[in-house]
Amino acid sequence: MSLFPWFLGDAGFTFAVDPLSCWFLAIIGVAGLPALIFAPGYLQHLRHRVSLSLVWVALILLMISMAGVVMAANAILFLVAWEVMALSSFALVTADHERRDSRRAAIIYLGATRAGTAFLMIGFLWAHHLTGSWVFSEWGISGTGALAPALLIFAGLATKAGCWPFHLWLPIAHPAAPAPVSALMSGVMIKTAIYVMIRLFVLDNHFVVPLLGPILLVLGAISAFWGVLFALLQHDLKRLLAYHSVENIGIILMGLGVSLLGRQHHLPLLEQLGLAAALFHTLNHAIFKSLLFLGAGAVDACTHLRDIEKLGGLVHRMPWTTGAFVTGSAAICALPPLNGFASEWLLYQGFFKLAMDGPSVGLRFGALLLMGWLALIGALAIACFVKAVGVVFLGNPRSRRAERATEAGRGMVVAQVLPAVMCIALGVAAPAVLGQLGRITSRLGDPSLLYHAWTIPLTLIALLLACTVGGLAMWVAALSRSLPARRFITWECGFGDLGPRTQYTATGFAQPISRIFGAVYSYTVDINVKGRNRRYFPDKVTAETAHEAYLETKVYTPLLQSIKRMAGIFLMRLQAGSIHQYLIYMALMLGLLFWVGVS
Amino acid sequence: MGGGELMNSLFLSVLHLINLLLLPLLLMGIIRKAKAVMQNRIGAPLLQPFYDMAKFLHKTETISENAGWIFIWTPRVGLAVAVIAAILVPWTGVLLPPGWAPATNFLLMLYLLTLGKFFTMLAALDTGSAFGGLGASREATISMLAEPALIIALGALALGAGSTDLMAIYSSPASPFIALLAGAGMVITALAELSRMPVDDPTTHLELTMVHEAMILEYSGRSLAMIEYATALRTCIFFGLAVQTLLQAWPVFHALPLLLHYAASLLGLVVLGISVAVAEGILVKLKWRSVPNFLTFAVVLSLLAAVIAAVQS
Amino acid sequence: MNLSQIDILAAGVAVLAVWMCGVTCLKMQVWGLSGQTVLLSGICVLLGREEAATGMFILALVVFSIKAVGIPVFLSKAAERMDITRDRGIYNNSTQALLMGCGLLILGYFMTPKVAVPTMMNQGTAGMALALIFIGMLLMVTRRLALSQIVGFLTMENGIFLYGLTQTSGMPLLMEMGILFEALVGVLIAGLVMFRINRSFEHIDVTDMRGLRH
Amino acid sequence: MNPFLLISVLPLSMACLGLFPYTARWLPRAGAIIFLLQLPVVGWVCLPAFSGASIACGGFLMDGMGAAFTIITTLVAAAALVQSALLLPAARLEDSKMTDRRFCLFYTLSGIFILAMYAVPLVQHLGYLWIAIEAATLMSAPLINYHRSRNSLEATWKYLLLCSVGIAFALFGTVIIFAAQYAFTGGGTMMVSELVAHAANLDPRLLRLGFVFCLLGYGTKAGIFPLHNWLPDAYSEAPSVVSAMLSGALLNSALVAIWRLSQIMVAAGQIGLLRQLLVPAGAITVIAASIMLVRQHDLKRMLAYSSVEHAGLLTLAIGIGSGKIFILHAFNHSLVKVALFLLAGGVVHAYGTKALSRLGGILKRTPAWGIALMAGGFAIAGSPPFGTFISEWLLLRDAFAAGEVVAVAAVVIGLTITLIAITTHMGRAVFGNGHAPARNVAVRTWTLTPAVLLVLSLLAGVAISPPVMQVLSMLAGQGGGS
Repeated sequence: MSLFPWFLGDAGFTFAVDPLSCWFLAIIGVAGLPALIFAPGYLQHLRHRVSLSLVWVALILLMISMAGVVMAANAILFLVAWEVMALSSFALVTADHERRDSRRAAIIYLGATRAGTAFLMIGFLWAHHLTGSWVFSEWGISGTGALAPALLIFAGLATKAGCWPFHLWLPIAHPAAPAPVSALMSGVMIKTAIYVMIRLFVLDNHFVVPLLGPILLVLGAISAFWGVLFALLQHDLKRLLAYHSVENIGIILMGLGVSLLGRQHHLPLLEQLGLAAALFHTLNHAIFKSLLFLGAGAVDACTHLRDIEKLGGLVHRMPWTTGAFVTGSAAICALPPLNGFASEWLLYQGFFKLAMDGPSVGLRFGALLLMGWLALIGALAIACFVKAVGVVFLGNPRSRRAERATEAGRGMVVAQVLPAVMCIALGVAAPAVLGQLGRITSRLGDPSLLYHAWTIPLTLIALLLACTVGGLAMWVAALSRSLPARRFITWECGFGDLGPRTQYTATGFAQPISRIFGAVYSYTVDINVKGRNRRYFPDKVTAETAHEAYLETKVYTPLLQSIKRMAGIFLMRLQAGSIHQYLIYMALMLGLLFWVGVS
Repeated sequence: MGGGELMNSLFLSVLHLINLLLLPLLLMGIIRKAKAVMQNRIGAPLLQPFYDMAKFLHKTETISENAGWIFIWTPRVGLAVAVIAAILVPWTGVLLPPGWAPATNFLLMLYLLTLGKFFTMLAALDTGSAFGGLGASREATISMLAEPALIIALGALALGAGSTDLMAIYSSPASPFIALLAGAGMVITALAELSRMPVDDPTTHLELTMVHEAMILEYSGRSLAMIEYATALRTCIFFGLAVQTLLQAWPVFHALPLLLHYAASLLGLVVLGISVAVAEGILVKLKWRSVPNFLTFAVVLSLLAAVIAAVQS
Repeated sequence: MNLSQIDILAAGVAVLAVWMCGVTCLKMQVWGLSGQTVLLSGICVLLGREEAATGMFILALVVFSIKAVGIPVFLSKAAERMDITRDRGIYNNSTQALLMGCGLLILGYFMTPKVAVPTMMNQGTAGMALALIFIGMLLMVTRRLALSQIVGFLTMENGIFLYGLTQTSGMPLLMEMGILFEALVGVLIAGLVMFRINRSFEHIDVTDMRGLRH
Repeated sequence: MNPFLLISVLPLSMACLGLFPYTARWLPRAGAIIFLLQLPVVGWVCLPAFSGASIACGGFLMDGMGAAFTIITTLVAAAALVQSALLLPAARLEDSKMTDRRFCLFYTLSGIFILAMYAVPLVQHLGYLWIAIEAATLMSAPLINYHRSRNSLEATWKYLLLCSVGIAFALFGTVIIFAAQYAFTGGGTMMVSELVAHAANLDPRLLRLGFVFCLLGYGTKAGIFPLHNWLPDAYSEAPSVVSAMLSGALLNSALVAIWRLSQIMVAAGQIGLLRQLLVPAGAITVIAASIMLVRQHDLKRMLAYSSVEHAGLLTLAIGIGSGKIFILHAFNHSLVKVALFLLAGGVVHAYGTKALSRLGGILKRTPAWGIALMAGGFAIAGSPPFGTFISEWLLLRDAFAAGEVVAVAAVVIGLTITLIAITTHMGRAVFGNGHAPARNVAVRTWTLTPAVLLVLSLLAGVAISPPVMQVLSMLAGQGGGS
């Protein structure tokens, strides 16, 4: 489909819509709708600092450009949409530009996304050089020549997707944006990179690069672990969620890696399983991540707090938000019968099949190992979300603002309930979703393979669960008619009533796990006790935890600093203001040109 | 379906019902008794758990003023999950009709049980008591360490069977090495998952290292009954899986006729229960900080199993 | 015979330029410049007589009047008005500059085959012209005062003029005029700017004009 | 009828008006109107070139290249003079020493300046080409010195001296090229077309030598690294309208001269040397400029360095011999850069400072400027959907196709650094919660012209289509080669 054939010099303003594009368009719609419903209510509490018209324009532009990205048929149009997407999201991150840290976040975001675009540009130019075409569908590059452009393009996409080690911008930029925007960015925008990966590397043979499968698998595994590990350390709810995006991107990449390995070793089932897992998880993550971000936004809007250490007890004050958030958490922790489980189960199956049919011992063992790895990640995610839900919504409020919170407006509630329902529905109706996925994976081979691979009767289990819980509930109701339960204080060991301070803090909750993995980020806890006779009757005991993200502190920051310093020196030396110096440059240049031109 | 098979399946389902209703609490009783014997006590009667249940059900329930819906619904979800898992998982070697095989997928089962755990942890945080947080935090840590080992072990077993359905796994013979290694790993993880010695002491209460008991500290009455029963079921499931796995190492195990097979499984369960009790009698509880090292054993064992499986398949 | 005369005159120009590298007195520099130009117009005349081209004589006249009289007078007047007499170079050592000048002269001499036009009768002047250009650069680089930089610039132009004169079969007269006119205007504007600089900086020492950097 | 005379009527009339001080009160408006009238005139004169005709008379040739750059120059001049009708009178109120004479002299000089820049792309005669550029240099020097502050004096001196030296080299080069045609009888010619015609029997050694010197000279004028040093000083100290004209028109003129010479080189089969010199020069200029953009403290200096970068891009375009992209990118760059300089003029006037550290909160205080500045920043850094993106992209494509992979990589890196740097600096000025402007002006009105230019560049980005590309290649094709 070609709208204006005269656009963009030689590439044409052409769209190509196939099942894959439709899938991602659906994702955009499914995750975008709640965000748009949520936005009006949410933006009200920002209206003093943010120009709403600007936000709306940028928001709509973001949606349109994302649709453009997944529909673009050629590289140039794709790049245009890609850049418009980046710029509009940049505008949204800077929306609250009077706050210093959101300015900083915006700049970091811009730098990262632009660096990614640079990789893409070179990669696309290279591909065009090799194939002589801008149209994706006409690209067919294989052999050793394909490696360099493929890796360049992959680097660019990985930067946008927030895959380790290019993920640094993500946990900084996403929280800085208004909540609905964070939902869109985390839920959908980073997925556009996944879309291109699938389009170029997985679905059709545009790039045949054997090395890419293992790379995706390894980077995915690292990202998933890294993301959840750092999420566990966060106190800012939105930041925590952003780190979980890194985790889930990792999971999706693992799926793609499995698919590529399947192709490399001619295992059609594996190929389809991996791709299906990746696509399904992409959709799921889009839903529950936007749900969770909206929940965080609702909490932020109703309490003006984002530090979870100050929250608590919202279950009584914001029941709907709590319910939706718990559902989302259960989904992101891959608990049956929700959608997260369905997609992760597919991935598990993929690993298992790889372990069974893998050609080499190393691969088989690696696959088994990855099963354990995924389990570890899942368990960490559970720990993290138990912490988040427990500290934010349960227990006693830890600050007056949290005490005074009230449920969010109707629109915001609806916007949260909607995806929550979808989380359940997609889990229960997983076979139907697979049916849709079959239309995409059928390009890799017989789709019936995929349907047969889905064995577990998740619907049945869900029903059983519902019935059993219902039955128990009725039984308990019957019992409590004879002797009703009584309400009394939480047991406080007889030391007078419990204040909010007696509860576990988020830091305290995460401490054991953080200590176990302390080596990854040099986790330290220093406790100091003040007061005379400190041994027995201390006046004050304080414990502070600290951690250091080596990637930032040891790699990126020094790099950027040195670049800036070198640039400064370069400028000062060269542009020192002395006209004689400039004349000497001219003379030197004369000599150089003379040498090149005459000799 | 012929008459013989009908009888057979009828018999099986009755058997299964008995398993569900009697065995769990009985096993708890056996363990307690054995432990008491180890400590030179007479100990409570074997059926004490049943009496406890009855007692809990007739007591008024006290719910913290601070508790929300999560606290109230957790016991029901936890019990429901445990019951469903107990029905599906072949922890006594009694297999459901083959049509049910896909439902016994071990990933499904484990994550289903995790759902119960997830709610238990939330409920522990719901009341705002210090113990709840402590217990939940440690529970999260332990399961973070235990689950990978469990899944790798089961995966290694499943590799032999070529399917991730527990029924398929336990109805087909496995190589003894894998079975032994995986089984040993599963025993350790079971101890951790069920928070028994040496990871946690299920009998203590006001001691600041407890895990499971700390989480359910606020429960009483029928809720406590449900939780206790769910715990008993989970104990049976995990021990049962471990026993089944270990028995895989015994070549004739699959050849045995049904009743003997069943009897052997029960015997194994009881033996494991008693040996756990013995262990709890003679072992001291580990320092909290050295729990990870203990669970590393499980991981290593299951990794060895995985290596062998990867080489053999 | 003329050829040798032209070569001699050209060499004289170059030598004058080298000498200018060494002197620090502004007046001397300025008159050295006009001396160069006189010799150049001499070359003009010789060429004109040889080719019997009236254009050459006109050119010689114009060059003489503008570059040998007009500009030097203007510059020396300017120097008087700003009462500056000498420009001690950047290194405060004129002999170094002198030696460099000699070096450049030799360089130009050796570069002759690279720049000379094979068909022309007097090849040597090409090298001299190149040397003049180099020396002009040298003057601008080694001098402190704006005024002596103008002198250096004009030396460069003399070099170009010499090359055009001897290596081409007669540039279009109109163009030559245009170039001369440009030089004149340029010098005038530069002079004006120089006066302004002198007014607001109280000096025309360009080494102290380093306010704009980075 | 000589096209040059036709288009020089109105500028000349403005220059003459400028000679009479008592016109000071209405001259700004008159100048604006004159150049708005100039637009249709130029359009009419250049029309034939678009249909493939090229009018030659009296040493002037209105060919495609000439027409394109005449139009660009006119656009730039019109925008600059319209804005100066707002800026200069406002600025004059602040400056007590500004006499009517000086004020009107601005218009005389800029009239002649623009004339000279008209001449550059139209003259055929290399000598007159040189004279035109030198004239432009000399006329712009007093314009840079408009404010007569110490800094502007210093900038003027550096500009005057460095550019004159450079230009002198260019003259030398021109003479050498003239001398290079001793071989064929009938005396020498300086007409580009004739030189191209019998380029075969030019002495290659002398031609290469001449081109080297011309490149040095005109490169200095264009601001190729490391000959750019005068450029930031001049651009930042000149009044913004003059900076706009320098960056939008004069820079192009120097590059057009290089383009003309490159045509001779191509015809003489020296394309190897051309590549060997221009491509590295362009790439190095781009990357050096981007590095220098990392640390900036002054709004206008930043824009100046970005001009250096674009000079590098244009040099690259000439180096790979793609005339249409040269025209296209020159057009886009001129539009956006002029818009930015004019905006900067308003900002500097209103906030009373150029220092990025002291600017801030522009978006909050004066939203129109804030948005326009940000948009311009993205445009100049080559983000879609602005025209610069398309032209840079096509440039990169052709360079890659020409096998200049290293250069392409360097340029992409340079562009990346540039975008990040420019946006960061712009962000410092635009975002945040700064102080209110020192003088309040009619922001909307002052934003009008830049906004129009930005919209134009946006359209230029959208409108690039095969027909347009054909027109462009025809324009370039008449310029010879490509």
